[in-house]
Amino acid sequence: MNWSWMLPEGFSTVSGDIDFIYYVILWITGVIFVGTEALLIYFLVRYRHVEGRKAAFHHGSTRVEVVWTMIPLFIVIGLGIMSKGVWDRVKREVPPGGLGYIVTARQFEWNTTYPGPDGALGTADDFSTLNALHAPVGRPIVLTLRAEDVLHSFFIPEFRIKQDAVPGRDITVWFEATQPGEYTLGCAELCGIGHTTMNGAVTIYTAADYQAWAATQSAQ
Amino acid sequence: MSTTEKEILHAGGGGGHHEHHELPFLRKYIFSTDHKTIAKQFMFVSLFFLVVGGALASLMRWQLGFPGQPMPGGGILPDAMMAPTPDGAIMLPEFYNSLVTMHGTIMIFFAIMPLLVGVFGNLLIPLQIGAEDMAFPRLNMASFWLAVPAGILMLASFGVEGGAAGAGWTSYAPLSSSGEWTGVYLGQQLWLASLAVLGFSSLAGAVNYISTVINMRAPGMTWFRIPLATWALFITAILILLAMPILAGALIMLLFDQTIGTAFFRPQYGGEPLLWQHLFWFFGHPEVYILILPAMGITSEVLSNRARKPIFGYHSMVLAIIGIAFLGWIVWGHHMFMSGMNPLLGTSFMISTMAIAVPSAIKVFNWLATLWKADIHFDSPMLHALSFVSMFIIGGLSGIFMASTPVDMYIHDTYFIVAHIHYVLFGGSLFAIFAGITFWFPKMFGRMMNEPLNKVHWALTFVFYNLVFFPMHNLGVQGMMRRIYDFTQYDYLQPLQPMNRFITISAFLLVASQSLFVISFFWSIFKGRKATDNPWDSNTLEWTVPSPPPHGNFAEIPVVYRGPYEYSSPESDRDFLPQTEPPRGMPASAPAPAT
Amino acid sequence: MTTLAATAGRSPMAGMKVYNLKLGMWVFLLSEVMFFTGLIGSYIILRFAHPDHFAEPGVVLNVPLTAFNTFVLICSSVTMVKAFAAIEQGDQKGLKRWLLATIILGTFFVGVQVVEYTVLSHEGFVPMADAYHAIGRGNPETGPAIGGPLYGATFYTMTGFHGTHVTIGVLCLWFTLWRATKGAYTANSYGGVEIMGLYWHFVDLVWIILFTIVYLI
Amino acid sequence: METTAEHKDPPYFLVWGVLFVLTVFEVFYAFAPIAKVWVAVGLIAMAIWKALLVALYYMHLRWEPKRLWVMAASPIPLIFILLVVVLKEF
Repeated sequence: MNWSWMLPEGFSTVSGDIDFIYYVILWITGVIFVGTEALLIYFLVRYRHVEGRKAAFHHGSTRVEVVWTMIPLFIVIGLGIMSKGVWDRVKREVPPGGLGYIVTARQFEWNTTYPGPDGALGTADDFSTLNALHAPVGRPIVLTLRAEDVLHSFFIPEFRIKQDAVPGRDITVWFEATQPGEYTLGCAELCGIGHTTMNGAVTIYTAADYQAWAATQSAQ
Repeated sequence: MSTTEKEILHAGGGGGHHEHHELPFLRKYIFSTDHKTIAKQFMFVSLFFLVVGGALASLMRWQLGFPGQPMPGGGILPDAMMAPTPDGAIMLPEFYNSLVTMHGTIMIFFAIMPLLVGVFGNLLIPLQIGAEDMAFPRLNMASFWLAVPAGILMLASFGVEGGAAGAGWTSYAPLSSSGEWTGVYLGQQLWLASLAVLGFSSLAGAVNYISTVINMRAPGMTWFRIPLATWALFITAILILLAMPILAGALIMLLFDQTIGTAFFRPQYGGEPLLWQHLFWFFGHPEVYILILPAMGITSEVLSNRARKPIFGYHSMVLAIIGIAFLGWIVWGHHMFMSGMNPLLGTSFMISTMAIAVPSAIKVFNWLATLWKADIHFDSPMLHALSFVSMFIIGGLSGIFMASTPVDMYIHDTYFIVAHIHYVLFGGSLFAIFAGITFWFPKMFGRMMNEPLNKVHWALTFVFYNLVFFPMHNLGVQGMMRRIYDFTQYDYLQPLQPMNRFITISAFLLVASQSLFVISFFWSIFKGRKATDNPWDSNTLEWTVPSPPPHGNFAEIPVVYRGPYEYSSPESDRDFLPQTEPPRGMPASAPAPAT
Repeated sequence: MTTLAATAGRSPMAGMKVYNLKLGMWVFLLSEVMFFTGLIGSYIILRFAHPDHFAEPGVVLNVPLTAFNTFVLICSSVTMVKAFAAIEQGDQKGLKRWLLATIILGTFFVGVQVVEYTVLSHEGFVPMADAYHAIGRGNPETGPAIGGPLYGATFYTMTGFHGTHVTIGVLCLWFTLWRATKGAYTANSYGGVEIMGLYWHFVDLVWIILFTIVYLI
Repeated sequence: METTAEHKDPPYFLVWGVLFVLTVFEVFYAFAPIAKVWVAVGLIAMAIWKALLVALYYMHLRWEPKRLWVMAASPIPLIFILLVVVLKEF
């Protein structure tokens, strides 16, 4: 059994930043957790009922209250600022020069459409793959996420990317893989009876290998 | 008494019509307007639903612990739920989805919420503020008798064609908006209808609680002399009052989509799925605080009493409750970070969500400080209350991970969320409910509970509870999605099988150990030691009347002289000082201080 | 009456400084506000999201008829408040007369709404998404659909639920009238009439908003 | 009733007249040949005006204690929060 709190290794350009925030929060909350629970246990032992001892008649102290209002306030403000940067980078600053795909989710499959040799989507030489997503390493992949029936959620754990696909909307998601290999594509939003089977493989090639693969695909 | 007041008492509806002669059986036990009886009725019904919810969870855990393996005794369930095979019955995915949905719905709306609001709201509010009953006793009765049909509708949906609702307790449209996506038609409609009826029930309760607390306080019971349990229940009632109608509206629109085929949430006709999510969570997040605020109030009562020490910072505790309730209205978007919502909204919702950590932290620190230099008695109510505090710390801290939008991108819709919600609702609310039941049981039934049995029950629950839910954090960190019928479909989740099996076994033991509480509960009702008026040496008003209190509660309306938590006050030779005890040198007959 | 003993020493109007029944009705109305917020809010949001689903005022909906109906409801409000004023002065006869007038006006309002619904549905303006084919007022039987399914759905839901509230109000008015004939209300005991009025005026208030947002904008 | 003392004879019919006139004006204003946004603004303003008249005079809010005013107004912020936030979506 793996009781670890370490995240699995990340392979996208944003996973580093996201994991960093996670570990910062893990440390802060970890320290607070140990501190408060230890204090609680200490009080329980130290001030347990003993015959003839009367508790202190104490209603509280405004100074202390202010202190422990301010400390969490500053912590969360700090975390908020940290998070905002990464969030904007992932959700709002789509890098230029990316490779555009269309990913269409339907019960219970992922359908990816790739631009053909002309490099443009929506042309005759487009080709597509089912429950598989192939992409070159080191280049931003900009996905237009669509759903045909119900909500689905596009989830690549190794890239720390998750985004719901909403019918009637085109949602842009991007990622840039940092290492060739096989990764997992899953659906993270309950989408019906076959939800659990709605998974596929993400294959990341070197630029050259990708060209080769794309060529064979568009040839068919 | 002026004509105005006479008129008012007429107009005040039941304001307190006390037939002191014996009531016929039906009026006394079934269609009673006595808030204490209604509290008991709510308790029996919602404890029953707690058992149902636990059973559903166990079924779910079997599938997760032993994916695709035949379930012992599963054969007794109909083929629509379990596929019969030569070597036993295997759970069907559609049934698993129904289990996910119904476990959440039943636990939240039919177990935890009625236990906190229906039971303790009804029992405590009039007693703690010194009122003879609720402002509108008949409305109060209606509130219970609306909850019953709602529960029946919900359970009935298991038996109908297509099975029970299977779109999750959040019933996200479009999955829930038409049976074509799930194969569940009538089940989903019953789910919607049941919750709509339940909405009316909670509304009737809320109107009653709010009016009662505002208008029926005893002389001297100023706002800042109200015990924290009643404070929390009052604020909760306000949240219910304003949040439930939003859900009702959304439910009705979804019901129309389902039945007559309107297009509110059906994109193929131009509907907006995100509108459902916004309406649902605009209700749903206040709902989260409806489920935790009363628990905080109960904990404060028990903690201060069993620590024989005034609650630390009573005023900031009250302000924290109000602050949480207010912030609760502007954080709903943190359930929707990944929903395709405008990223700018994501940022603002992250800020407000982080902000809500502050009042929660204040409450935890105040509870800790209450124990400092205290005189702690480890009775079962106290053990449960302390468990609430320590578990709420975990639940609160794990919430910070999700509040941070980038981290949420990874852990959203994983078991990390499942762990968090159970640390708040089980480790939080349910432990507080146990604390409350064991603490006020003597007042409700006039007998003490079986203390040794309760202690054993507490110990087993605390251990197994943590063995079940703590590892779920790790599952989430490994990336295991929630609401997933068979995680072994994903290669990278294969290694998690042992841990899931471990959780499942612990879950069975957790459920089994609850039987001890059932035994202790019923044994104590009939065989428990007779309780005195004030077995816990408590200060608040409910302990100044007999256990159980008579119809009409107070022989005469009490007069309140001080706050509720004057424990170990030097002013008294005992270690407690009831709110009704006149200050030294002041005759009991003296007029009350101005309200 | 034991209540007097039980309540002695506490002003039963403590806190809000109004008697329980009135406070309760106001609290209940707050939740009604939120209910209609959900419905009207959804209408506004959907209309922003899909303007193409909606039509210019008067194209599909019959504004003159509804304007008249609005006037009827406003009249019912004034009759209701006169009923309250009457019993304030202990005028039993006036109370009953004005209550009856309110009942008639309220019933008339619902009647007109029923007529409106029938006509609209004959013109293809229905809540069902796949049956929606609004051809607009006075158009020939055929023609391109005006607006979209969201228009029908939101219109019937909002006005329908308001209509339900009016109907419930009329029933409660009958009950109030019946109690009035029994002499249940006097110059210093008229809580029932007052909260009846509060509910009725609230329903009127909601209609004022609905009429503007749904029919005129 | 503690309120009756202060309002012997409220102008019920006057309010009714104003409501009537406003309604008629609204209907014509709705079809006025001006920018749609101003039509909307004007209509909403008039609707709120009418709503206030009903609440203040027919529902007697004008003669009720201040704290009841506060309570009656309490949901209004929530209405704005919901609308403003959700409209940002579109």
